[in-house]
Amino acid sequence: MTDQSLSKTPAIAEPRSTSMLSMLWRDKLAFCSAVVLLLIVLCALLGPALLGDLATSQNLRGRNSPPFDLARGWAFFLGGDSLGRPMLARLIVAARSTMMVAAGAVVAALAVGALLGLVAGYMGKTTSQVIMRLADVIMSFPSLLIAVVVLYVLGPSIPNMILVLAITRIPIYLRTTRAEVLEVRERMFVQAAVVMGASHWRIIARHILPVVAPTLVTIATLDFAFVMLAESSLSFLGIGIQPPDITWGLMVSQGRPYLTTAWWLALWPGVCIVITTLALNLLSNWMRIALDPAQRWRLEARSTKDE
Amino acid sequence: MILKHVLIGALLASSAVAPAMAQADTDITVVLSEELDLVEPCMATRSNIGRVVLQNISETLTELDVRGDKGLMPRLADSWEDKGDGTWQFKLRDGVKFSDGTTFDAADVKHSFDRVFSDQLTCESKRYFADTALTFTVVDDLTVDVKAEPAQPVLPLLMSLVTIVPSETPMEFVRDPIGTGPYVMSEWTAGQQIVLDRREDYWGTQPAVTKATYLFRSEPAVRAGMVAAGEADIAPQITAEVADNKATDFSYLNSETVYLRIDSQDAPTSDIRVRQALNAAIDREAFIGTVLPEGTELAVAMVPPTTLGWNPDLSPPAYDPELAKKLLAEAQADGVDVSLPIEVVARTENFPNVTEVSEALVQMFNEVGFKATLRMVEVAEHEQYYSKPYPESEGTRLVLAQHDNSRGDPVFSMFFKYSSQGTQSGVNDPKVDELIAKASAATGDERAALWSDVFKYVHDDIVADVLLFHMVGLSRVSERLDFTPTIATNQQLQLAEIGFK
Amino acid sequence: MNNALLEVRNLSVDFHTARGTVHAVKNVSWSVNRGETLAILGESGSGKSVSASAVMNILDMPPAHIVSGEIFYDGQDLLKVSYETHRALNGKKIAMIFQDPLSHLNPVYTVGWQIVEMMTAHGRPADMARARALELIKRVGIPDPEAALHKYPHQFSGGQRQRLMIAMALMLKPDILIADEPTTALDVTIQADVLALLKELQAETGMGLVLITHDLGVVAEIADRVVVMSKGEIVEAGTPRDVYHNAQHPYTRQLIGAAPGKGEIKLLDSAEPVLLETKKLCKTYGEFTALKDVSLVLHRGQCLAVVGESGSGKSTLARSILRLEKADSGEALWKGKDLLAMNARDLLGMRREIQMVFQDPTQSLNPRMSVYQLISEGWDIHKLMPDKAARQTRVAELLAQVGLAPEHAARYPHQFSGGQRQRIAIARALALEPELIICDEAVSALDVSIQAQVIALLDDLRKRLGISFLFIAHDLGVVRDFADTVIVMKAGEIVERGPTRQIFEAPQHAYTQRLLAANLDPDPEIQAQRRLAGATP
Amino acid sequence: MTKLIGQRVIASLLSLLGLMILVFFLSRLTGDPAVLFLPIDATEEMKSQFRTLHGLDLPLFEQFGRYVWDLAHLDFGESLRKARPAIDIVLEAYAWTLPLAGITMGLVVVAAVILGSLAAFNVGGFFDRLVSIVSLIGASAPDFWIAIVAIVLFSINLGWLPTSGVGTPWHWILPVSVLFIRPFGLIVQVVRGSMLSALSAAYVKTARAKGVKNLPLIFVHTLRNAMLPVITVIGDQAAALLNGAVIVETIFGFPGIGKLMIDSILQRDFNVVLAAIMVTAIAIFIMNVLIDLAYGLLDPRIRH
Repeated sequence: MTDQSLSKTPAIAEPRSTSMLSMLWRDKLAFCSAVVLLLIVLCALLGPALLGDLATSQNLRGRNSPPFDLARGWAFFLGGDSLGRPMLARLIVAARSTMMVAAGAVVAALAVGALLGLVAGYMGKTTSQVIMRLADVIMSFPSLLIAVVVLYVLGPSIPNMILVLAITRIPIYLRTTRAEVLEVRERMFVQAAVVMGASHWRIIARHILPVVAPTLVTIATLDFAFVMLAESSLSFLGIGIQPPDITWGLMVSQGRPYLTTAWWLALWPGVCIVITTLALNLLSNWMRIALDPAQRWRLEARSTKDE
Repeated sequence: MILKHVLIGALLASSAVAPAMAQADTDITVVLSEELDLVEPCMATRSNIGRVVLQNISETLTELDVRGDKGLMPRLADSWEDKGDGTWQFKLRDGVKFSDGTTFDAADVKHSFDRVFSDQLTCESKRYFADTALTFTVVDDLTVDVKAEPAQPVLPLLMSLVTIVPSETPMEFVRDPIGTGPYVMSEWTAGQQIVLDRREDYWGTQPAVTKATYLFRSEPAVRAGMVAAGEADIAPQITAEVADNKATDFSYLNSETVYLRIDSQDAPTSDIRVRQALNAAIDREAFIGTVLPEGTELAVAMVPPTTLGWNPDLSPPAYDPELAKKLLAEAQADGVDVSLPIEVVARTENFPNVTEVSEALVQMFNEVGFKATLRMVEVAEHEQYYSKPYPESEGTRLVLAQHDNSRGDPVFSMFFKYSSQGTQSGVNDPKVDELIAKASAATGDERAALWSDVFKYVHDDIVADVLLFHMVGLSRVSERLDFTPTIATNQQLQLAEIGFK
Repeated sequence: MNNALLEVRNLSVDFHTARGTVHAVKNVSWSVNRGETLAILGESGSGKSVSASAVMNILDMPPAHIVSGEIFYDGQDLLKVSYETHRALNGKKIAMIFQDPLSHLNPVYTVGWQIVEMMTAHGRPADMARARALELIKRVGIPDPEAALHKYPHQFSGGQRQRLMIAMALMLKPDILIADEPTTALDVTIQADVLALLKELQAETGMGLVLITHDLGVVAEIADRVVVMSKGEIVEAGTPRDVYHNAQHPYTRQLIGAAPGKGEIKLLDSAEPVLLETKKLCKTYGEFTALKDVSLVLHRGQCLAVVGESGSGKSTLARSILRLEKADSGEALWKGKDLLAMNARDLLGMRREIQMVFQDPTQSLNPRMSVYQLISEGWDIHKLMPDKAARQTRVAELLAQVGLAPEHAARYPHQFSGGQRQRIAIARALALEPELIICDEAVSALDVSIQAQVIALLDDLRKRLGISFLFIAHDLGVVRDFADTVIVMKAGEIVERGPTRQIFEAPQHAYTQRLLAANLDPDPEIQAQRRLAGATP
Repeated sequence: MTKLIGQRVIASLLSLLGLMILVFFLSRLTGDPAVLFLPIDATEEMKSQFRTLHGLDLPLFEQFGRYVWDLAHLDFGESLRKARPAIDIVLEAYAWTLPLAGITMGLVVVAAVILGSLAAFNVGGFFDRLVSIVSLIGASAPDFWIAIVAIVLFSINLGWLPTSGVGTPWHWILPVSVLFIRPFGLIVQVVRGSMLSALSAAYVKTARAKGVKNLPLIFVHTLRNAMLPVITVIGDQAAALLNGAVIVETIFGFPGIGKLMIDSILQRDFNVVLAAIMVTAIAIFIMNVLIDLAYGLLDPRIRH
């Protein structure tokens, strides 16, 4: 069936001038996702500085004001919360901590997990076994207990919450990385590098990591949502982020008593989480293709019907 | 998913399977907020155990009428008298049988107290006799002398806190409580339910409820919903947000008092003007009907108004931010560093909307110029800040706490909260110590007057703390029941008081 | 032509890809009759399988799209019948077998289940199917048919799997069998057996056989008629003999010309000093002996070929020399120094002097590196040529040397064809100016015409740069054209060694003789003579 | 195979030991159970009596030594709060969690496999997109939010289902449905991806050439091959459920291990926490072995 590979590209391919940006533009869904995420990042960067005061200005007698009413100004377009603070402003301000917690936990878990996974996959059996047993221990260690230990010993703060969530997510990256490394290190091009005399470090950094990275990035984007939800659950159980810190997860959890009377308190932050997750997923699908030279042509091509 | 739910729902509806439980008309179901760890009579002062055990399974010698003005009433004791020299004699009710068939007598009383003081098990009620040594003398089967050292003027009242168990009860926590009460526990499935059945050989009037099933759900919306859906009849402790039905939802003062404990040993709160400023900074009225339910009362004392010696002349500090700012400025002028940080420490899940209350308090403090921050902690950590020894801090911490005294006498509160030796006290004032000691030892009207003085002194003269609210409890009661929850519902839930319409 | 059993008429199929439309086949017509064997010959990308896939309705649509044409079987146009009608014909009237039986057999079901399913899927009772399956498994020569029914595909050898595929295809006694490269992945001796089996079965059942192949030898051996395809079109048609000797189309002529094993045999010049010498290399994997006392000598400028069938240990030999595997015992002397015991510094030096070209360039080139990065990586590793401009110049030179253009440096491997990729791999090997290049089946994945070009390139490098080669291959034709000394391996042992001419013209060992006999000659007449010669003894 | 399982048992015992040590000491960092068991105005004497009774006044290493000694006799100690053997409490909770996790995972697997396979077969089509979007949104909505909304909607407003509890089969519908959402969202994606690549495998072509019908083609020929990566994810998700569905159990008053775990952690009931974690770890280990067996069952290449 050697000649079935008709999708094999002709030798003369179009020059690689297409920039990432225009590739992004070709995939409309991914483009929208990128815009949404950019907006969220902007909110996270600028929100607290611009709207910090507005988001904390309470009005006990004007609490739970319903959404879609512009009488009290744009900030109340999505309604007011249980202390009369504008939901919209709070959502924008909360973007920072939410992103810090989620990104911090994911990046920390990714870095530690990938590093340990690379070592476990590349090194000998003993090292690998020790690391894998460690991962087992972490995996069976309930995150609730980690949360309580960290929060009791170190106090409830955003960095500590990042620590808690990062610890619980490490095994995912560790196991994935190890499994991939075990497979990739047997690939021909790694052996070709060995034959050329490449050092271990070079093989890991130049040959194995780039192949493993897309998988890790994909997991990380999915994990982003998981971490946001986990943080929310911990808040629900009373061992998560606590006011005056504010995250979307905490807002959902705080809106819980008002589900029947003031649905918007829990809905909007929930919608924010869902939108972020969707955007990240779509973008990561795009990124997997865009970062892979063998697949990039799908985005460089004129037609986008197969997006 | 939605589609799936609808399909299942439609299926259910069409096959007309109503999930309502089959039960007799006089059986009721109570849904509590947390599961019982134990059903041990000597732990009945813990409120969730008390709601099941107290006066339903196990009874006490005396009983306090916290609603009305009947004061202390006989229960298993017919009468009592002060024999002087710290000794009280109790005459016991005749013809009372435990649910295992044995007869109630003085030896049971003695054994019940032995259990409380035993070092083999850790009974809660022991704390009420902290510095009092009790000696029990069985005079005859139905008479017992109790000698307290030092003399304990409220000993008959304390008797309302200790449940009586048969003398065969072992010196360990039991799982099958035997009592003299109108009900007997017939089933306890851990994690699911506890069932009480009415006894036919109860000494008193037969109650209307024949069987009570207790369920446990931590989510207030679920508890309220269960009553609405007919799955339960009584749901104590629901929140204002879910209490949306005037016909079934009752609110009542629940004997809990919310306050901010000030540590007067710390700067800047060692200065009385700073403490006054804290009080003046709070718009207490704004909380009521918003984050706290309608009916919440402003507190002027650590105990609810039904308590002996409660001082009606005291009035809550007015909301006056200007005054607060002025007081702060004066203090600053005298060299008090009012810019020191103030951390408000509050406990998650302490009471409904505790987070909102705390956030609002901090905001109010900051509006008059304090440098306040909020720290929400879970129960174990809160305890560290609440009880002595207090951890060091830069500036000071204000601990938001809720105190419950439904016992009718301030003695259960004042020492702990205001004496220099009190475990949760932020006060170190010899005069307070002296006033409390005097009041604790006094009896009758003198006792009431002395307690009034203590209340006035700590509230007006030294401004010991920031008293906030007497809290309101909300319970949902099915319309088929003739039952009105009251202040007593917080500690117990006497099935005998429940009737049917 | 009207009474042909199966007839494809003016078939055109397009593939719609994101890069635009590819005309996979254009106006293709062929037919096959009962008892006849039609070969469709073509290289990769020629579209030789497309029409067969269209017959079976197993083209992926999209991206494929049938533009025009008709496929007549039994009076009906298969392109117009309903899906269900077509499905009912598949397997029952027209069956198909494929190149790689391991991946074409479902790995998680027993062979028996899969063979029986051929009948149950068409509504036959299971017990009848089982009896027929047993009969056929026996017929195709699988030992212990009863046990074979309960085994899984991976428990058979490659040749046995193809026999099982054939048994499966014949379950319902189809009128036509389409065989798509049925012997390509098999060793030569097994290839011969399978082709013989197909012929026998055809004689028994009288079915029409459509054989798709890239191998002129296979055509010469089995076909009654042949159509040659190039770039989606039929460029030549006729009997194998006509086509071989009187090719009209330039493409056909080029294809025939490129067939290996026709050039002049080289002579050994052993005056040069010894570069590499192995002494009694041994390697076992558990029970399996991969290498047993392998000793060889390679002189500077020499090309030493190691031939053998799969599992003979020839790749393990290369990997052991390069320390990709750890040999159990023995020595490998590189310029007199045992490279199996080298320290890290010497090893790094050795890694510069010996380079390797792997079988499959798709896998041996990191897909995430550009050609420039791939070629210059060796310089990074060995800290050579720090000057960036010099590097760019050198990369351009190397690309030119292997027949690519300098602007290719910025591209990625997937943008090249298989032959081009292997050139990149060779350029990468050359970048470090090695003294020895080990080629592990370096040309076996390539089409014949490209194979010829690559061999020519290697030969040129050897002449110009004096590079030595350790050339591992299973294709005797290529070895004959390129090597000057040959080692024949079987089951981890060297069974015969000697100059190329001696091995090819006067093989001593029976195994070598068998190998040579099984090797199909592209010339139908020679092949016919051999067949006769083979049939007599 | 037995040798392999033996190795796994030893490795798991090591992990279990590490886990026990870690949990034992870390949990004791989180404060004094005495202050939580006793009321706030309990005297210091009562607190120290409580500690003495439960051996909490001993040096930490002696406590650990005693614990290990008891454990060697299969005694997991007593619950500090419930005055019962910790292991009894944990096993009782497990009796609820196991069926909950089992039923949920069973439904998830069946639904995800069917819908994911059909989506893969219909790749790019309307059904495919619908499945993707719905699963993604379902998987990223906070579960306590869904749980409470479901109770309000189906039990209180519509009155179709009981709000909570465990009495009848009807009681299980809501908790199972809420628990269903997230693993379903994840697994359906994995099934789809795995089926996509399996459907392009060569043996599918063979099956089509044999004239196999579409349904057996998808569910007999392809699915079994596509299940291998799916099984791994199923294992991870099942492990998460075995750890207890804390939120769902809390809201629905379901007496499972998750609720027990959070309660005992918050109340510092150390022995119950330890017993719960170890029993969970053992359950997860058993499940992993089962998953390995499932691999072998699905794929003969692993078996041989």
